[in-house]
Amino acid sequence: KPDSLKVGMTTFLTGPASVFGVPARDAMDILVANLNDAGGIDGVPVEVSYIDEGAGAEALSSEFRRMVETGGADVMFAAISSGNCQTLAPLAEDLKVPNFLWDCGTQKIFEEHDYKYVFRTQANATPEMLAAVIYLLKVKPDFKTLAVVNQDYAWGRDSWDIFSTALKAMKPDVEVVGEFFPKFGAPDFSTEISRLQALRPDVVLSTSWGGDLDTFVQQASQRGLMNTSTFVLPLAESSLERLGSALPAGQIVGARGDHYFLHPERRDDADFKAFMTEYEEKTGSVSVYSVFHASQALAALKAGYEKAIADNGGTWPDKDQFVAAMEGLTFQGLGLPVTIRADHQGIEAQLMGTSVQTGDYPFATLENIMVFDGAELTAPVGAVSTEWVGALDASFMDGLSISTFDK
Amino acid sequence: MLQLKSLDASIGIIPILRGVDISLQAAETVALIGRNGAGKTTVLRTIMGFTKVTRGEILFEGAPVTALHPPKRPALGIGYAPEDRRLFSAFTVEENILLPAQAAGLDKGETRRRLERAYHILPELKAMTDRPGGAVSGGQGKMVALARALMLGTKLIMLDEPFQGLAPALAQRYAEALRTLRDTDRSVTLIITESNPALLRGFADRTLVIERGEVAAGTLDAERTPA
Amino acid sequence: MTTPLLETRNLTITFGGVIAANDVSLKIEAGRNLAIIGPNGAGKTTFLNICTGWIKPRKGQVLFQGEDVTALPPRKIVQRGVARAFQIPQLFTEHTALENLLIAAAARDGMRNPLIDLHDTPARDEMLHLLEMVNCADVAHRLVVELSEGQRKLIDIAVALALKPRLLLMDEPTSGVASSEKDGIMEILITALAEAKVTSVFVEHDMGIVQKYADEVAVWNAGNVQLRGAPAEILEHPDVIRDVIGEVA
Amino acid sequence: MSSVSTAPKTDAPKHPKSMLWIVGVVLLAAVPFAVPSLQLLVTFALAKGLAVVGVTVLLRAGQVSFGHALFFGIAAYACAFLMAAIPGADLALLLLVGTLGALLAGLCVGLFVVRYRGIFFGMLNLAFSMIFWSILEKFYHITGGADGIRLPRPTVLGMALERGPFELILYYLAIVLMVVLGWVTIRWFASPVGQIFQTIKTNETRLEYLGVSPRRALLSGYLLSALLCGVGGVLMGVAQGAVTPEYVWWVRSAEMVFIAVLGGAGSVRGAFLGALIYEIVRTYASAYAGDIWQMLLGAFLLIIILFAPGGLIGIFGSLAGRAVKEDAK
Amino acid sequence: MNVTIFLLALFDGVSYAALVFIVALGLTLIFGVMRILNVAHGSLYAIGAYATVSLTGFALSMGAAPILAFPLMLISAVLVGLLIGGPIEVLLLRRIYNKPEVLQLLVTFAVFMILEDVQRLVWGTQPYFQSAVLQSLGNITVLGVTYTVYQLILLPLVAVALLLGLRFFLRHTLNGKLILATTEDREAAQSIGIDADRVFLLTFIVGAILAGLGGALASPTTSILPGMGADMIVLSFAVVATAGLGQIEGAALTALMIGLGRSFAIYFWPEIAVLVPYLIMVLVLLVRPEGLFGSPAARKI
Ligand SMILES: Nc1ncnc2c1ncn2[C@@H]1O[C@H](COP(=O)(O)OP(=O)(O)OP(=O)(O)O)[C@@H](O)[C@H]1O
Ligand SMILES: Nc1ncnc2c1ncn2[C@@H]1O[C@H](COP(=O)(O)OP(=O)(O)OP(=O)(O)O)[C@@H](O)[C@H]1O
Ligand SMILES: [Mg+2]
Ligand SMILES: [Mg+2]
Repeated sequence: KPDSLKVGMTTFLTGPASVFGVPARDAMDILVANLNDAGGIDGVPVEVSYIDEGAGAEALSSEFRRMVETGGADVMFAAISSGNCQTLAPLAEDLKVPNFLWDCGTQKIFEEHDYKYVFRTQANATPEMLAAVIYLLKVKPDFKTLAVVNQDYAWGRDSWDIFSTALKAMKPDVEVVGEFFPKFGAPDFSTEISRLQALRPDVVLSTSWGGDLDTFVQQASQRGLMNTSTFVLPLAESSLERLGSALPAGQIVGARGDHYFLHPERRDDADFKAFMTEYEEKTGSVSVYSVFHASQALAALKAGYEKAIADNGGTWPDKDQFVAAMEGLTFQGLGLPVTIRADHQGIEAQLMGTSVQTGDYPFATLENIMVFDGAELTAPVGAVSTEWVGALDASFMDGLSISTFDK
Repeated sequence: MLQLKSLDASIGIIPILRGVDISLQAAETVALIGRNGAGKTTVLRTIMGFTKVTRGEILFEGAPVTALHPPKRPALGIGYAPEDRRLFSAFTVEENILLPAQAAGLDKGETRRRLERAYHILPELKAMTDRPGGAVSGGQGKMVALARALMLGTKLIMLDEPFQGLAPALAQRYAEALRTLRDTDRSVTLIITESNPALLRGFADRTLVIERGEVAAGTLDAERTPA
Repeated sequence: MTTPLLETRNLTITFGGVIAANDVSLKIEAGRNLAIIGPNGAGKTTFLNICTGWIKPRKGQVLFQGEDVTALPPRKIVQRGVARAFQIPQLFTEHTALENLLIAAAARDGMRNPLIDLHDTPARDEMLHLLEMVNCADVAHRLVVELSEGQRKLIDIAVALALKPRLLLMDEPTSGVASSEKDGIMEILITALAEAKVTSVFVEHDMGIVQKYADEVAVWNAGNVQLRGAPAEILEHPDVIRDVIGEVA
Repeated sequence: MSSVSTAPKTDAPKHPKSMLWIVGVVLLAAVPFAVPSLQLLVTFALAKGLAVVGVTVLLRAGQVSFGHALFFGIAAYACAFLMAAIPGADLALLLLVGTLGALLAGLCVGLFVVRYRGIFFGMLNLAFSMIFWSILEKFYHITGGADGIRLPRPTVLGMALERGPFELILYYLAIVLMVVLGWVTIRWFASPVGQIFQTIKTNETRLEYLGVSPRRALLSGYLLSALLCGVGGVLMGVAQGAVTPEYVWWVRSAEMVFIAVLGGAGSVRGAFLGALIYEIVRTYASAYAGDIWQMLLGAFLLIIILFAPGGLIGIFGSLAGRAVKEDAK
Repeated sequence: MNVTIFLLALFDGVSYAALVFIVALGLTLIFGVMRILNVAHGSLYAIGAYATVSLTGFALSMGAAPILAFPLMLISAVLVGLLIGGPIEVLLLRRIYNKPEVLQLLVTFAVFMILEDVQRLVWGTQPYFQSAVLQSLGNITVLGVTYTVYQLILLPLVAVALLLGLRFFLRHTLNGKLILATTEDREAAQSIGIDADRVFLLTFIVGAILAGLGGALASPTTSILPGMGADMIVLSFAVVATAGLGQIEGAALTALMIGLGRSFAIYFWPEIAVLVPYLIMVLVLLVRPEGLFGSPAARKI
């Protein structure tokens, strides 16, 4: 039994993505402190040290390596950026260190390669996008035209691929009137917005996040675009607080999973409440999805070790026993329980809602919330998401088990 | 009026001048001669403050100027025509000549007067007042540089090889003009470096010879200037 | 008769109203040193610029050994055997004096082995000798930025010589060179040129030098050749005395 | 540039200073056994170092390229695509193909940019790297967009190796390349061709009047620099096991210039020294100084430039010089 | 191509160009005079924006009228110029004017890196958005498309004003002349009594103020977040190069071409929008190797 369990976590402390990375780190600090106060994992305290993904690929991989080989890290949490996940997953596999893909969305990793040591403790892009499509079709069944404004990088492209494939499959009559991919970190969307005002699509999709999303929504609402089109913003949960009053009612908001500081099925849970208040006191803002993802990684670690210990007749497991225990594991972070599938992909519920300005908060909250069962939205083991999604049809929606809440 | 007291000066880290002692009376004309690389230009640039003085000091009208911020020196009444012309190609010939006066903030009338004086000495320039400073021939460039020096040079005028590259006829005319300038305006002191002393014969009151950064031979009076 | 080494036909160019070359037609025979004199701004440097392709004439041609080189860039003309020393020295200021010459030699001989050291090229001694010729041996290893104007002038000439040209154009070679040395240097220079069978054209303001070293003199005025002939007669010519030399010669 | 004229002289073997360099290389060779945790880091540093030498070459002609990551990236992507096409291709083949790719790109871009100088030269290089960058982003179906594509481990002389031994081989390959290419570059600088190339910095008029085409001269160095960047790119890509558009992003080009100056603008050894120190400072700063590593790095550079404009190599040189003198006594 | 679309693209292009020009202006000035590519310009831009947001936010919380933001923008810009630009020139650049240009470039690059982190330490990583002033000017609807008055009218006006102002300053004022002279030859300028140090300091501060102003004016339209300076700087570099050394008219024309090129691209071929600045640069330099308004520096021989 080691005197501590060392975890290395890569997260964005610098660069645009630090809007996720920094909250996640703050949350992780809180969660780990609480966990250790509660006796850690089977009495073993957890130590987390962080690596800045913003410092560039070389620094990242050499630091990742150093932590594993000489830093004595037992488990790694990496990474936020899909690009970094693709670089680090094989590295972790070679180093034979258990690695949790704790926030990156690309579905390709497990669909293109098999890993022994790599697990994803949350969903991937496929269910995230499917949930958005289905929610849209449910609340706004009869829209005719759609335009997309996504960031010009892998996530923006891939998410659009999945979204559009699914949409064509389930509602072939929709016409895509505009596809815009402004460069990542674009400071201005005026032109796109003028264009959209001229095109007047019923729905505008944007999977952008961070500053890009803020700017886009702000400029769109300033110029009244949101009165004429419904916005579908699968990542807007992370911008709700910053956008304040700029996000008008009636826009569709997603959270890359069932991540929402007023989660209808979780908000009455004591621990959930306690954490939310503690986090808000510490950081001065409400939690966003990356916080949930962090909590899930840690929960997976705890559950995994406990299961492994049980399987191992109560003694501390070695690496391979831990890895074996991870498969099929179910654990619960701040959101609903998550299960690790045979292909190491996490099955995570998806939460979508519609923005509303209630006045209870200085920013938009969600109403007409739907929580989707992740298993139904995730491509089956072995299937390739894009093909699987393309093969769906309108009937797919009917079979789904969806729990709805008006707020 | 100008004194260099046992002056050591270096450019970058390379020492050039060693123990230079020069003292000029008001209104005298001194020729600074010496072979190439002897240090003539460096003496002038040192007086303008463009080299590092490592020892000794410079007195101008009794006041030490060794540490004076270079751009403040011309305002004392020092005009300097560098050897390599250094015209501002973005400006016309006349603008080039006027710039020092404007930088020193002279009033219109005074500026006019001095411009007239310059043209009086260098009539050839009148023909090319509005040509770009970058577009004049080598010799013409020397003239413009000379005129520019005259604008502020009310007390001390330093000319680095002013006749270099001038057709002899012109060169003689300038020697004349300078002489008249000096005779009319008794207050100016002239330092002229020249690798061709013949032109200065009977014009310079004294000749200083520089050898390897040191003032070699003492002063010789005009008559005995080597030809 | 033999084709002249350099011939120009009706060269004409103006700069914004200023006529710098006005229908210049001139033949330069091999083996004779031609001096060009004339008032400032007469167009002497411009003439050299056109002959070496630095600026293209508005009208007229330049023929080198009978070949029309008007349209060629300077390097092509240089490759045909013309070298030039400039009125304002053109040197590699961050290289030493010697390196400047070695590079010239390398350019002349073509640079075969890309891994031998410039300083080990066979031309080294020859170049050191050239530096001595122009009294600059003592600064051979000084960077050119660190040299005085006159020293640069001399090294500029040495670089031109290093090219072993058939025709050497020099723009005021002795201006800025201390008078005590002018003579000596010209002496050595001209004899060296004679030995090497190099024809030279030099712009000069020092009539002493012209008198002594030119086989022929061309007087420039307002962009054209005003007079041409043997030094003796030209330097006596009243116009020349008026425009160029001045009364007390 | 006195360094130019003196550089070759200090290369004379058995010269105490160059002995120090040999010692340095030997120390590097010992790293995998002495401090294994540094091995990968050093591999990266040397890969970058090679690219930095490429930038250094151009600095010698007074030209700064803000886009040399282009060749770095082209080589890396060439390898990645080759591996995709021929699974289990050999490292030697990758090295060859990658370098040729960079060289070819260097020729195409070079022929265009050698007409320009100063900021125009720098920005045009940037432009080309950015154009290539957005091609990588746009054709994400082929290039994987911002996530890039994996570069699976190649075989070495036909042997398929585990990561451990493979990286060891890669490490020593990097050292060999450093020594060989570094030596060649230094010799080239001292050679007539290299010297003529360097005169671009001070006087193209005279160069033209020596009968040499300045553009041709510049191109010669440009090709060399592209080649060096290419080799660096191959090493980096193979060591990383993945290539992303970040390889050609302007920040990386800037980083190369940054390191070149840090090490001592114009010095080949400085490039490698700079790359090593830079990589170490950067990695540890980002590991221990959390989110102010940029500030530290910036401050580091400022101090170097203001107080040791000769760069790290300058400092090293004077230290070594002193050491050598001490030995002499 | 139908006229409405054309006009819309035109409007968008112009309002974008205005901002690009304002930001690039300071850089062009500094480069034109001091021959320094000031990478820190990007940080000054960002800090100008942050400062404006903070000041405005504070003023608003004090119950001030949104319109008050305009003076605050100016104040922030000037503060940036004096408190950051000044020291950079005096403490850093002044020591290295005689060093190779690449060193000067790198010094500003180092400053940029430092300031990037300073921003994050001061303002954190979360994006800010403060558009009260923009909203206070309201919207106008042209051809059925709603624009903000701020972007469609105000920014272009400011840009034109700055262009004319700076032009006049450089061409027709004594300081302008002194600046031009110093630009060409530092020592010669000093030898005729021009205080080159003062000129450079002045220039750098003005340039820094313009950078800050760019940020200030941009702030109501965009999220203020770490790294916003980096993208702007690359774009501005492209403008400077395309314009020709220190040519402010060139910068204006380039900005306009980039703005229009970008908006038309977005309308008709969105995929290449991001490439527009570089394509324009390559094309311009192809026909005019010295940049739009640049002229070859004829060396005297
Ligand atoms: N920038 C410099 N760095 C180092 N040494 C220099 C520098 N400029 C000049 N020198 C040296 O200083 C000495 C004097 O130079 P200076 O220009 O004063 O000579 P000079 O007398 O003017 O010669 P000339 O008649 O050729 O102009 C020369 O030996 C020269 O090599
Ligand atoms: N690039 C140019 N642009 C405009 N005018 C020019 C240019 N070059 C020369 N000129 C003008 O052409 C005329 C001839 O110039 P050039 O340099 O040939 O004279 P020069 O005979 O060499 O005079 P010097 O003896 O003073 O060198 C001069 O009036 C000069 O002002
Ligand atoms: Mg001199
Ligand atoms: Mg001439």
